[in-house]
Amino acid sequence: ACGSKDESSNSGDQKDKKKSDEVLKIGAIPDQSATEMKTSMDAVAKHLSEETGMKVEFVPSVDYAALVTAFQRGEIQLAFFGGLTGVQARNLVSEAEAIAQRPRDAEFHSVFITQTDSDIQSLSDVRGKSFTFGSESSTSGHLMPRYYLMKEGIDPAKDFDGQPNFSGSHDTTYKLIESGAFKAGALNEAVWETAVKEKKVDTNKVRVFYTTPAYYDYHWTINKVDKETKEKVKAALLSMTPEQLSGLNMFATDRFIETKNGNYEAIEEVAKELKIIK
Amino acid sequence: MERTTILEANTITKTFGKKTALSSLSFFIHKGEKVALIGPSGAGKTTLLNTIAGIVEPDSGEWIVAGKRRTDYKSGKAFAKKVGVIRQQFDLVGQLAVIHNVLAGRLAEWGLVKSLFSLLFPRDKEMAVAALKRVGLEDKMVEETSTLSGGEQQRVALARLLVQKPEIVLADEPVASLDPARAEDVLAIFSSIVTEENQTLIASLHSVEYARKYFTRIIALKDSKVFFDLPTDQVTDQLLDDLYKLEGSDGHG
Amino acid sequence: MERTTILEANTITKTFGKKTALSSLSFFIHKGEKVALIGPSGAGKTTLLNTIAGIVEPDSGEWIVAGKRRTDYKSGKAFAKKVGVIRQQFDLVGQLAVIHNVLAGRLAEWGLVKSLFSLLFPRDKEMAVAALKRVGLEDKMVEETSTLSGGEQQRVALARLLVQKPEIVLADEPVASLDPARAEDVLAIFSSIVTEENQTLIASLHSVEYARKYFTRIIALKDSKVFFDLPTDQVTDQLLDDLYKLEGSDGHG
Amino acid sequence: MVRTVISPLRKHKRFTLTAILILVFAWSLFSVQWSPELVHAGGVVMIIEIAKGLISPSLSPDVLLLGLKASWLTLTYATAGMAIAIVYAFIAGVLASGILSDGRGAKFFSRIFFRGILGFTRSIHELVWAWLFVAAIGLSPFAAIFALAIPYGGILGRIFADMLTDLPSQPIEALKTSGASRLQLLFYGYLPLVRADFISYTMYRYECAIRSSAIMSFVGLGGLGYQIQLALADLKYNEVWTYVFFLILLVILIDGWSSLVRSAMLEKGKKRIFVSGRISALVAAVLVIVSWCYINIWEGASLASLFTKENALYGAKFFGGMLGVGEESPAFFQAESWGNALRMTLETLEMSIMAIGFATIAAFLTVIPAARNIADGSLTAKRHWYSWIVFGIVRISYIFSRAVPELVWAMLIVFILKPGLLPGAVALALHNFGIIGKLWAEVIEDMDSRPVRNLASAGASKWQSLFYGVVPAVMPKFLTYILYRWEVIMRTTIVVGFVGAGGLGQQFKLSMSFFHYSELTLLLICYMLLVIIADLVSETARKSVK
Ligand SMILES: Nc1ncnc2c1ncn2[C@@H]1O[C@H](COP(=O)(O)OP(=O)(O)OP(=O)(O)O)[C@@H](O)[C@H]1O
Ligand SMILES: Nc1ncnc2c1ncn2[C@@H]1O[C@H](COP(=O)(O)OP(=O)(O)OP(=O)(O)O)[C@@H](O)[C@H]1O
Ligand SMILES: [Mg+2]
Ligand SMILES: [Mg+2]
Repeated sequence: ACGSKDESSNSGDQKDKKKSDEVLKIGAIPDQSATEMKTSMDAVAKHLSEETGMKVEFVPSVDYAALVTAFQRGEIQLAFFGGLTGVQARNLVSEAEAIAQRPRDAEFHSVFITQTDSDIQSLSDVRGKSFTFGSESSTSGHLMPRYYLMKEGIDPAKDFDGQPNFSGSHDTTYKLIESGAFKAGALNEAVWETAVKEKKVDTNKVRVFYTTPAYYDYHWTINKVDKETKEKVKAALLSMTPEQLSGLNMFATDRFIETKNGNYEAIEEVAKELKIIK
Repeated sequence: MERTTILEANTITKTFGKKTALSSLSFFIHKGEKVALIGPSGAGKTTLLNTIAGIVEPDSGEWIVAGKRRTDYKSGKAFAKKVGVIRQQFDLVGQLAVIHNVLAGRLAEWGLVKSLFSLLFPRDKEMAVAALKRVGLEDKMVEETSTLSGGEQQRVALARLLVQKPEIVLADEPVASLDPARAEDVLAIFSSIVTEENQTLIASLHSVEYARKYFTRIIALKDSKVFFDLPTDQVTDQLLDDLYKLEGSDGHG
Repeated sequence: MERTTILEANTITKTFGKKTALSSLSFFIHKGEKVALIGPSGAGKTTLLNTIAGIVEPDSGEWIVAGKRRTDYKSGKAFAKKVGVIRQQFDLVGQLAVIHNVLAGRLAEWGLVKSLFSLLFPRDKEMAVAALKRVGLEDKMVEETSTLSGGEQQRVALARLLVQKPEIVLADEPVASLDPARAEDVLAIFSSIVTEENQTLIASLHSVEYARKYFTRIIALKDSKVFFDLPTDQVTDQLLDDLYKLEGSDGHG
Repeated sequence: MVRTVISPLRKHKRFTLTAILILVFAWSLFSVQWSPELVHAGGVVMIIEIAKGLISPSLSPDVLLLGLKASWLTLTYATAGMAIAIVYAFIAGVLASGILSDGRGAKFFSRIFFRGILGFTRSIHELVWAWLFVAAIGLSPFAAIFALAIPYGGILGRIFADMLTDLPSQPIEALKTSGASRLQLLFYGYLPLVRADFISYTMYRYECAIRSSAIMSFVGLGGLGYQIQLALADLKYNEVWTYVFFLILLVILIDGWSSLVRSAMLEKGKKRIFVSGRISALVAAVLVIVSWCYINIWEGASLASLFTKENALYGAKFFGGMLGVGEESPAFFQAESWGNALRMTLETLEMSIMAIGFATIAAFLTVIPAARNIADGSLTAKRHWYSWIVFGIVRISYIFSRAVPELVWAMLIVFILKPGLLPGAVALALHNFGIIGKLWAEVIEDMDSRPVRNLASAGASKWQSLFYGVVPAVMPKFLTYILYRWEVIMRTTIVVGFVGAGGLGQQFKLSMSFFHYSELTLLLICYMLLVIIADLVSETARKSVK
């Protein structure tokens, strides 16, 4: 009785074409405070829309894997992935391509934090303590910290006080340490620095006790689209000015630079070693 | 009185596990007779009626209904024209309106579509109205059956029988749980309907008094056997005392 | 026969909405009397018994029980020593063993701890055994009550009364739904217990026959009023016919 | 003679079962190493933070508006899902009851076959269905709707079939003897007889569907759960509670409606039933139509768009992945993975037993004052001025406890308790405590009051009446409900695992995050095994106490 308005125009290629003509859906892994992501991603969407003439829309996501799946299904055309999720996504969609990153992403670090008054001084001290990662799919909140823990001879499945927790996001991680819920945790260095700068975390209570060596991390990946669109989007991202980016806490950067798929081979190696990618 | 045999029990036997409910019963019932089945609890009255109605299958023996073996009635509909059953109020679908419970007596005549349609717009309404008038309930036609009193529900079941018009009517304790006045009331209507329509009636009863007053013949069951089978006027008080006497095994201090 | 008044109805009135169940009833009952309450369905028999037992509060009027106003009995325990109630088998807790249902008659005497303990290791067991012997059920002591037959359950309820030993026994249709033999059996035991223990019995009944056989006095209720109140031997068939006669309003075709 | 042997055995059975249940519960407690360290060092701080949010929920217009929108979405998904579930349940239920088949063989086959289908569809939790649907048809509202409709249809259908087979046989036999055919029997006998029960059970399930619809967010579908999750990720507890209150309100609304419908059907107030019954039917019809229109038009989702080549492709890829296509050694062929999965399975079992144990204890301690007929003194003929206050408090705690989905409880609990089995068990217990309490209170309210009143008139005090009259009478039903809820909890364990509360669910989430599809298959097999075993055990145990 109640037909849908676009039922007729909904089949096959026609739909695909229409979609890409009409809206470019962008997404990001939900690794930080949702409100901050919304402000930042909306700003990017606005800029992209002005530059490319397309309608650009930010689709929030609640789960890393859900974003990857949506990307695989073509429901998201452009996504700000972490190192690991980017690799996962490009494994699923072979035409997808890493196009831009922040300067810092080439030399990214994770930090390990604990309470100021705790006795943890080095990575090996976390043995026997309670510990929280960020999301399961996070590069800087899980993959690389786990990698460096293993290198130190600590098996997260056995050597902590109880099973390690997955807090879901970097912001949650430092809040959990601050409240004393866990003795130690690992998170993305950029998020940590922003939190310190903006006084969202009380440095009288939390301190960093270890910083990992550098690795490649976050980057923009574009889905299977025609070449013209890809170029337009890439150019638009690279053209974002420090003014436009200032205040966007999610990125904490002043510009985006080029990147390529090959930059993330090391991450893929690590993931394979940890049996996260098979 | 006509002497046509309408119902014949042919060595009917039924056991439940170790318990024998009917042991090799045989008798004839003639058209127009009104037979009361009496006997102590557990004697087999309900089981006997159920084997006629086909609710319980006898272990051996068979019923000859209107000259044809019970098992030879292929369709339920054909059999429903011969035999109708009435028990206590539990026989009605409480959630339906009175008229639909009465019209259920017509289901044997109707196809599926007609019967579905009738749930919205009752068919053969005049028949139902006439039947309800006959039992004094024409004003309760559209009420939900479960809201009626026990006696009224019993009369609704009678109305269904009136609409169904079977040749033989089986009734299992039709007036248990009614008070004396209502019980007599229902039995009086029942008895007069059966006579008018020239039907045959077989009813189980707990009250000997009613059996004497409204029935022409009494079959007493005891321990799964026929204890006596006599015209009403030949039933003595002595026989009845023997019938209901408790056995030693059922003793108390 | 002693002439001590043990129970007095003092203009008891009760209405449910528009329906009057009891209109200004007054009478005396003497110690040792066995009173049958009879009357058509809805006459108010159950309501009357319930006002004595305190299950229904009368709108006005009061009961004087053993010289004291009903409402002046502060504790349920004290009242329970005066008045005991027995109805149909529904009064028993089916999931408990027979012995616990019987011993429930002792709850008025016991504290909480003792009664809880008794659920595991029955106390005052001899009393229960004696009472069960009296009603012929000593072998069923540990069975689950719900597995007993209707007649047996009724006798368990009697055993409870034997243990409770109230001065007045109220019974609401104690033998409805039992077959004639079992009904007489239960009434006979009941009647002899009441006489032996010098108790007073008030029972509602549907069967006039039983009322005549086992009771010393008959109070007939009709339309919420006392229709007659006579010693059993003065009750005539004419009176009974009038009592149960249907009114015109209840007519049928 | 036979009776004297059988009857103590029967009593014995109930007692034995109770003893076994207590022992099993005690065993499950050993799976947790009890120490004060189970609570995070900062757990107390967290509790305070969460409690602060509870007493001062956010009332900002933005949040309220968002809450309202999300509530509407949750309601429409639930309504649309239930509409499909009812159709499915009706058809499959009638067939599974066997009342339409004539011969023995046909009846048997139809029963086994359709009961099997109903059993399979309800054994998988709606959230798992949602995950499978999202993978197959994408983030469409239909993923949520189908995910709801399938297990709910399975549950409704089974209950419907049970109702049809458990009917009093007299009216049906009477109709049969008056010559009704099978289909005529259905419409003149079976349906009118079960109508009231079926409607009231459906209403109760509708309330559950609202909660399930809310948690569909976990796979990325919108609604209240989505907002709760976002607010939790930001640790904005005051907003979390605002959305939770929206959910509670929605549940109370449906609960109120359903008790209105139920009481109208119970009271044979003649005219009034028809009026309120018709209005309810009308409201229900309007709700269903509006929900479907909303989903089709506003959400821009249409059924036709689901059946595209792409969807078929993605679906095939996903399920191919689950079957291990293209993998050298799929997880379900590896002994090591099996060992791991079975360990998780055992943990999950322990979690579910702990959960039902905690919930039972809490409900047992509170249920007596929560029954209306005890509060108003009508059951035990004893009244106290404070009865109604206690009644109110307990009943509100029941509503609160069951209105919040176990998943949301779990998300809160993992902030307080360390990861492991305990937080999952506690979250499940918190949710089921309110359900068991409510069901039990209704058992007490519906019990035959005559024996209890007679005890009172034999001089029993209030507590004596409770232990001699109430407890023995309600115990079999209480046990039945415990077992029945345990089945449900078993199904739900996988869900609390998603948020880090341990067991199979947590592993499921990890495998999902890493796209290890063949592991998913292995875990699902273990999960289904667990559910089927739980159903069998519970059914056998329930039969034995009847
Ligand atoms: N379905 C059954 N399963 C087992 N035993 C049964 C069944 N139906 C009847 N019986 C047994 O068969 C015997 C006869 O039962 P039936 O119901 O025919 O007696 P009845 O004369 O109708 O008794 P009542 O006057 O109490 O109704 C009884 O001993 C009864 O226990
Ligand atoms: N709780 C109640 N609410 C409303 N009306 C009631 C209630 N209890 C009894 N009545 C009405 O009061 C009248 C007397 O009822 P009561 O049960 O005392 O009759 P009774 O003589 O015991 O009848 P029966 O022989 O059928 O048991 C009846 O009209 C009945 O409908
Ligand atoms: Mg019988
Ligand atoms: Mg009465």
